[in-house]
Amino acid sequence: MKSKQRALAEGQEQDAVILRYSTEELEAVTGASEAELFSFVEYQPEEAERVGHSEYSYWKSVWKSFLKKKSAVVMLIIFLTVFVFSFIAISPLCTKYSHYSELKSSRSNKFATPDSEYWFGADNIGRDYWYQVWYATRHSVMLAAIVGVGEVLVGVVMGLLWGYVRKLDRIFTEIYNIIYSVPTIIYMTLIALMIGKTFLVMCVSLIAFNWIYTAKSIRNLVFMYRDREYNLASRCLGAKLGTILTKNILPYLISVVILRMALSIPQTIGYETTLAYLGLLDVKEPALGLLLRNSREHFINYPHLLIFPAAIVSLITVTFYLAGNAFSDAADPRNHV
Amino acid sequence: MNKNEKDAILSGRERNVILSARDVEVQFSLRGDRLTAIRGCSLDLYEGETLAIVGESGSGKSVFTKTFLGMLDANGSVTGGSILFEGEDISRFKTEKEWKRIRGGKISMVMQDPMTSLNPLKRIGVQVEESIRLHQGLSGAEAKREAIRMLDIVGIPDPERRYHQYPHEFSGGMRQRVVIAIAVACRPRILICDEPTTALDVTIQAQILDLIRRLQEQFSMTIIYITHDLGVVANVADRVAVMYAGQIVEIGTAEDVFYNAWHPYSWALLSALPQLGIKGKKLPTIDGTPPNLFNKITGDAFAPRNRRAMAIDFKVDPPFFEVSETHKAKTWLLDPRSPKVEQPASIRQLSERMNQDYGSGLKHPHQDPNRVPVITVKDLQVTFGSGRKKFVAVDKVNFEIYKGETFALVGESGSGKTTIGRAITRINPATEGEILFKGERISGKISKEVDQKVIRGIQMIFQDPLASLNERAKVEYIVSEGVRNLKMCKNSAEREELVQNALREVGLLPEFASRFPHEFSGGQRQRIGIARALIMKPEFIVADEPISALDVSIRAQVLNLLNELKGTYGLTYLFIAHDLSVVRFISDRIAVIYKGKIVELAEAEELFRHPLHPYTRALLSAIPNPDPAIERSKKLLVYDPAQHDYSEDKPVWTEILPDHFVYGNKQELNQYRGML
Amino acid sequence: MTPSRQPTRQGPANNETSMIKYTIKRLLQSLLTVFIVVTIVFLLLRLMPTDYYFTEDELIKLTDEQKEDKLRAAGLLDPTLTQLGRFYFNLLTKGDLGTSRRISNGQPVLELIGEKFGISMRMGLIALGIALLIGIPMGILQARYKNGIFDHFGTAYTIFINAVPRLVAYSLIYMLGVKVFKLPSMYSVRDPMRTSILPIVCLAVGSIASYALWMRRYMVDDLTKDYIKLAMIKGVSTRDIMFKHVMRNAFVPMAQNLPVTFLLTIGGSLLVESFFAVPGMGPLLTRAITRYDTNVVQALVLLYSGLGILGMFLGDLLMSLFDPRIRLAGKGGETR
Amino acid sequence: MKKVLALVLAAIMILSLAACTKNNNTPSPSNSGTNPPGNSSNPAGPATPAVEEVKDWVHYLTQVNEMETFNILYSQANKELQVLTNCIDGLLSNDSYGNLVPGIAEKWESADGGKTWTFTLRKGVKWVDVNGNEKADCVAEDWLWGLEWVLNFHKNAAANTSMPIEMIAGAGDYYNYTKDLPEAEGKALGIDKLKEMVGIEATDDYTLVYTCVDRLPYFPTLTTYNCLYPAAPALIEELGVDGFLACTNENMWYNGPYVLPTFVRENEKVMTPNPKYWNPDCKRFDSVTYKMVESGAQAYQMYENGELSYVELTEDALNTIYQDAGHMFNEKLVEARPTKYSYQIHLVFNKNQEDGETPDDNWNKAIANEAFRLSLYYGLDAEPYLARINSINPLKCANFCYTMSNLVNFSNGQEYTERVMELLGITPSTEVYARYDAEKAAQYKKQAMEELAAQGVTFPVMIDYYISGSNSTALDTAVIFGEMISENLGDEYVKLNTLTYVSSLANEVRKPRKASIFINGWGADYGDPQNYLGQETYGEDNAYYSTAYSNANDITDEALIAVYKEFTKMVNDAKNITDDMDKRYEAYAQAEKYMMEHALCIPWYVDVHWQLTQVNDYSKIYAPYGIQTNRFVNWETSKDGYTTEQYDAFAAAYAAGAGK
Repeated sequence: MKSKQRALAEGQEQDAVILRYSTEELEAVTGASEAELFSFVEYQPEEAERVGHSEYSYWKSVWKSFLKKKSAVVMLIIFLTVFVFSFIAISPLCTKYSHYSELKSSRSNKFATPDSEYWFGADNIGRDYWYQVWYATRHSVMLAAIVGVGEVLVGVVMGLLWGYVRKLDRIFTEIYNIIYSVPTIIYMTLIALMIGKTFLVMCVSLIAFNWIYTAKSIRNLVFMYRDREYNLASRCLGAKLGTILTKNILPYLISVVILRMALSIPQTIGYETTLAYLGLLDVKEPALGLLLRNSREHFINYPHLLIFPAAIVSLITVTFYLAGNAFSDAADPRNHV
Repeated sequence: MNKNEKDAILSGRERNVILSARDVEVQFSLRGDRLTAIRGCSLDLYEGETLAIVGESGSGKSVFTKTFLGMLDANGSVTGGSILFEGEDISRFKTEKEWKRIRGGKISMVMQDPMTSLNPLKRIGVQVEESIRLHQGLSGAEAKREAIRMLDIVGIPDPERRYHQYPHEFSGGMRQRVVIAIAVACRPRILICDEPTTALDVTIQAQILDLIRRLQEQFSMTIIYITHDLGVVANVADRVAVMYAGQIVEIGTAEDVFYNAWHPYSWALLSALPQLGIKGKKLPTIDGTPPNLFNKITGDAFAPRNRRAMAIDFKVDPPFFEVSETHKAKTWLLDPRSPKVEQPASIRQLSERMNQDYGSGLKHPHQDPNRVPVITVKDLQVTFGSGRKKFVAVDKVNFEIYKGETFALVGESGSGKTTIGRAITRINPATEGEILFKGERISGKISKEVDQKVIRGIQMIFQDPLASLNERAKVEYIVSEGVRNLKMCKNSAEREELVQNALREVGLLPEFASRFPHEFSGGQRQRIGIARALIMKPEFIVADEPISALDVSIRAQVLNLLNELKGTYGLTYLFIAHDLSVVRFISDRIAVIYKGKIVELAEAEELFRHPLHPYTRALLSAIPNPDPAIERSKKLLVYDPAQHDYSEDKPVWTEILPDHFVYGNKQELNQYRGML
Repeated sequence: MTPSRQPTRQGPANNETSMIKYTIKRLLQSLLTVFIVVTIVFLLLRLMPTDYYFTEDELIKLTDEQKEDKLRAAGLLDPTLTQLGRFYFNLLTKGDLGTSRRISNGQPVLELIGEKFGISMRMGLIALGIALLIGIPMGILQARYKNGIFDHFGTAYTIFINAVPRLVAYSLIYMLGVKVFKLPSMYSVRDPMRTSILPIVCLAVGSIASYALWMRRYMVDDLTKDYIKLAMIKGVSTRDIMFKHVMRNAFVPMAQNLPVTFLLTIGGSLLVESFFAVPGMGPLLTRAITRYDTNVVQALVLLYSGLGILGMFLGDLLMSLFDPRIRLAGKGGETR
Repeated sequence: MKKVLALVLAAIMILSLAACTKNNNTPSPSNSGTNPPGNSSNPAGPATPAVEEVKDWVHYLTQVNEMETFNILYSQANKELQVLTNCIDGLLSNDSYGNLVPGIAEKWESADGGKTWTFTLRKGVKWVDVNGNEKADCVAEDWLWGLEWVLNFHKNAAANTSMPIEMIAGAGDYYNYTKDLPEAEGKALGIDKLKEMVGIEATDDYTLVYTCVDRLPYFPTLTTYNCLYPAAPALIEELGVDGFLACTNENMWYNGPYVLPTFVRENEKVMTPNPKYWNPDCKRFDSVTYKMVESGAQAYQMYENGELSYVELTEDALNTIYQDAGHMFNEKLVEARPTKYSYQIHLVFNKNQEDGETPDDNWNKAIANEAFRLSLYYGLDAEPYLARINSINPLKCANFCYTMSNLVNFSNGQEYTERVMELLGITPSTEVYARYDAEKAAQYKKQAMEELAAQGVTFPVMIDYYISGSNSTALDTAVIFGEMISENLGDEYVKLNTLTYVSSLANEVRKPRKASIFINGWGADYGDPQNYLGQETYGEDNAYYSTAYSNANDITDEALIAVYKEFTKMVNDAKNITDDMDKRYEAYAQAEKYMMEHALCIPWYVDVHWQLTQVNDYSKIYAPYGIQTNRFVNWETSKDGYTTEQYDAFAAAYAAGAGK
């Protein structure tokens, strides 16, 4: 109809374009007779009400808007590929070893550069580096994931309380100051000395010293949402604190929570490397941090020992960070159309 | 320009077009989808006139004018049409250099929110001076002098001192004056005012409107005034353009549009005004919501909501039909082939209907000997913070609300009206005094039992339909929340039924229960909010500005609903508002509150007829009327709290007539008595 | 850096005295926090077995009785609270934080820190300067040409630096610097210029990224504000808007974090200083902990938390200078 | 403000960059010496063509080896002593073969077969301050002040009292006496009480007499150890007791070959010759610089750039150079002399489980079984392990004795450990690892498995082995070690379980008895096998290894106790032979043989590493005991660095000179 309109828009006058349609034209366009066209239609108020609705599901929309961001999808695919591949790479498909303990040193192969047998070369005592790197990848990603999830869980619960219960503000602020103003390394060292440094202890202590940052950002958000009218409404309707926190506030924090997760994985792997450097890491099984630390002894002469784990670490952290960021954007309903 | 010249222009004898937009189409791309915000808009702007563009939110009125300044957001662009200004098609402008020739010096703009439109880190004077330097070529002391003069012109007292202050040291109204000073200091030919008073209190709004009118004369500007408020339109406009769904649907002089509108949408808008309603009767409403502009629209965009739509309205976009030389409307109703229709009665009678008395047939609650108070507020005081930061929001307030009445509390923002409402619903604790609900104390520490009683008995409706619903919960949950919290039903089936009934009650489809709030229009959301309160079967509802955030067309729905429910369930309302004109339509008694104190309380008509307190009178004088004739001749009263001298003669809360209370000292009371 | 902290926005207040009162209150609160932090670390250290007091060698050679004698002589067998009391008593009356035992035997801790902090601070400040000089303009340019090629490169850089563990980044810099640019890998007091290059580069890469990131973010935020629109409507050129409006406004939240960053340069960087053998403060803390040099640990914690909290305070103060809306207290303008 | 400051800083930075490019051309200090060639005078060295000697030596240490104290009487650690030995001289020193040579004492003798020892001091020895200004004469009483400091509980916070207490008459009493004094009084003590109670006497300024608890033929060797070093009373006076304990390079006094004017913690220290040194004729460097590097890799990097005078090669550097015949350093790979430490696998006889409390019965039963121990003793082919230490000549690192080599010789010139190996029937070889005997091992393994199974021991027996968490080299070695055990003895039998500790082996592992084995080295403090075997005896408090490592005193197995008792008896018998040194040593050798045959401990390796160096190691002092190693005197150096060939020649010449 538009082109038609344009074509007819010749008798221009001021203020508005005044068009004239002849009956023939109208009938041609609409396929209805003049009488039909110019008769009143029964008014349907329900139809009016219905206008503009669509089927909406929160998570579907999250996915939809996430999938729209092609680069983020690519990042997620890379991340997942790397993670899944860390399982495949140490499966019989790619390697002859079935367990880490089967890796054997070999004096003739030490510092071997990558070749068809040793895809990532061999380390300083001649062990296959491919297997080690992928094994470590899996290990580190799991650690990071556990810490990330744990940190976010604790952080969210505490953050909600911190933000909503005014009496607790002082205490939490003090805790924040205590954790924030003393380098985490002190705590980590003390814990390693006094308790140990098993995988479990690592997870728990990393969570113990990082949740506060999540909690802090959650708290700031809760401050934003706390006095929104819908919370007042819930209070008028007799909602308990727990209900308000879980039903009214928590759902709004999803995107922030995801963002924290996205940040915490690179952060955890970063911590891992620092802890390995300080000797605060369990050495039973290789972690990426451990490989990176070990490679520091040799990387000047044998760069492949640094490059492979570094590349994979970077790949994981960067892709997860980007994908996480995009997902966090997508989780924000303001970005749903 | 004097009145004669203006009339000359309006009558079309000397039409000097300053800006001419033709078929402007604006599209935005949003995450891959294209939204057509302006669908072929044409407009001629005459030199020296004030054109008001009126429309609901989303109608594209702001976007349209932004194209004149090249100020569209980055994802939007003019995709069709032309805008001729001073011989150039400015819609073709690409570079900043080109736009710089236009912006400020030729066309300038005043934005809606004065709180955010000034740079918080720069001194007021410097920000004004920036315009002066750029467009008047002045510098140094001269520029400063001019800036101070501009501040003076826009009515900022003590401009020399104010020059050095920062925006946060100014009130909203003062900031808007500064913004206007900045815009006007550019000496533009055209000044676009984009809802410049929406965020301001009524009394301030009236002053700003006055100011703009004065400046227009002083600096010979042409003004485009964007607003959704027909009262404001009536006040300022020479000509009015009504926009709907990205199109202008009717354009004409103010008189044309107000007294002789022809587009069904214009009719709907006007007749839905509470000011034009008859107390105790339903307001005509517009159902539904504006169309989704992401979709392709065939025919008249208003057709689905139009009670007099013809088949052709759904099929072919109507052209403009000329009603008179100055008046055009875009509706098939004007086509000679269409059946003859008359304008609705309310439109025809607009001029007669305005400002009539609501008559004597109304009930006078004070004459009812059996009235029982539902809520009694005694010496209520609410303070926030403590010590140095202490702030008294409500200061020794007394009133009673009787069963079955609608009690209105009117005041400007920050007056404490909302706080009173929240004190009654126990959101804000009362610092002193007490509140009784059916004779039982509900303020301070109360037993769990009483608490439950309060939750069931007193419910609240909130101002902002966006903020008052939890967007991450389904309607079902939102509506049933109170039922869940108080475990008022045995199983989920029962609950579901309650929810569906409540939805039906407020005129929503039961199937909406499974949807999320953001799928609904403002009016629908507000109705969800009402359903949520209603499901508790309350006796008393605090309605905190339930319609002030809604578009005109939707207000009527909500007001009708509230009135209807009151009849059905014998509800009692505390209706909090800042707008006296709405209140007059809905309420039985009105209390006027100023800075935490109730200054006057009376039956609605009594208050309108005999306003005593100077603040009430100022407030009444500032109400915008959707009638150009009245608006143009009205006289504004300004309230200055300094006029009271309470140093010796202490004020008291006095019942000056039966059920007419006023706050004043002896001398004032005597004076008031004289006025009766 | 974590610019998420918001200063408390105060309503208008009365006069100069309340300003002073408020400042004192803030300072007292800060002191309390420092006190809590130091006390907690003090108590944590006391939780460790006392045998950590001895070197490996001593543990072999000393009899249990001898060990006990020595612990008693060092006051470590006293009740923890007595020890704590003594610590604060000495600190408050004599400014004495004790002597080091394992880092530098018998040397007063303050002297030990005194000889080290200068170098960390010098290096940190140079790196900070560079980071500001590069990071801020980078952020500005990114914001100015948002979504341009430079912006994409800048964002890629910031993401890489933020996501990749520092150890990896430093190793790569080390490798490049030593192998390709033939730079010395070890800091030397005799040739501080050349030998500082690599550590300073390492220190700066991270801060450049975060300054660029935050500057860009704040500016992009500010660019959507109404007052920028008003300035555009006024006809102010984009350049002027950038420089006269956005940049300054965006700089305010950055300024808040400067004092902390500035002060904490004293702390040095653990990894960088270890890598390049910079004789600074960075590795001191972990070394002191692992050697159970309690006095050194306590002093360092006192220093770090004190500086951190002082920095936050100064940050708020600085911000209140930049931003007229924020007053620590007092001098509020009239609001109506 | 900040902006301005930042600008200034940036300007400085740019200037500094500019300056750097200029600096580039000036040679680094370590290479700048211009020494006239041909004044080499080392008797051991072959006739070499004119070489340019190093005038400014640049040494390196890793950062963890930073000095914690400058007080030589307090210091217990090599990291300090290797520096301080250049600053302060004791009575005696060593030559490059490890023989005692005069230091400040010109001569020393015992009239009564080793109970009292008289040292005659040289005249004209001066204490100087850091600038080389003369402060005082160094006289016999200074040794009394030194010993007083060591023995005084309130002055000396260190643990080096044990040897003086064991050996010097009255020393223990004096220690206990001071301990009972109030602190202030103890600190105020002079040497009067010491003279009265302890067997030390300065008969005149230059004669010093020690009285030992018993006849101790090896007593003079103890004087090279820092617990018998002098202290200048005037300095103690000047600094006060606390100040002296915490003395620094700046306020301490020197009487050794160098003074240490520059000290930057964890970065570098520079020593310059002491102008008032009593032996101005000894060859010293114009300066000695210690650089505190982050890692071996960094040290190699620095050697490559000419910033160091020698470097011990890390495995990757060695590998690179060795594999590449054209490498610039290929011909300069030289093997260092073995370090003085003898490393053993110490078996833990009373071990706890990982909680550090519950006894680990499985392990304790297994290790108490002699067949089990012997299967480990014979069954481990250490070659792969040794290759971790020396990848080119692994078997050079083989160690078959508990005592270190070159500690003492029989009068016929036979080296003590050679005699032990003779007794054990081991002939070191460069082809195979001499102790490995697969057949014997298999036999013992079978026996052990049968016997232990009967006792309810479950297999595989886990060997909990702890390494430092921050040490990646140790981790790799542990991996090899584990593979080696698995290959040699079979996974079904024993298995290595590698664990880590954070900072303190003693606190985290040894005290809670969490480890099954320790691999540890021991260097002698004085020249007698007692210093080794005495550490392993049963039921004696000062036997460090039995008390602190193997927990032998808590053994419950009767058979094993009997073995230990027999061994202890043999050692004590040997200890009591003081008149005939050959007999004494033979008795020790027999005890050591007994120890090996019952596998109470498994000798493991000695450290022979590869290096690039500008010094002839064979010209350095060799100190089997005491602190004289790493004294920078009389070093033969070459600026170009020595080649493999040259070093072979040095080694040959040294061997020829031995026993002379």
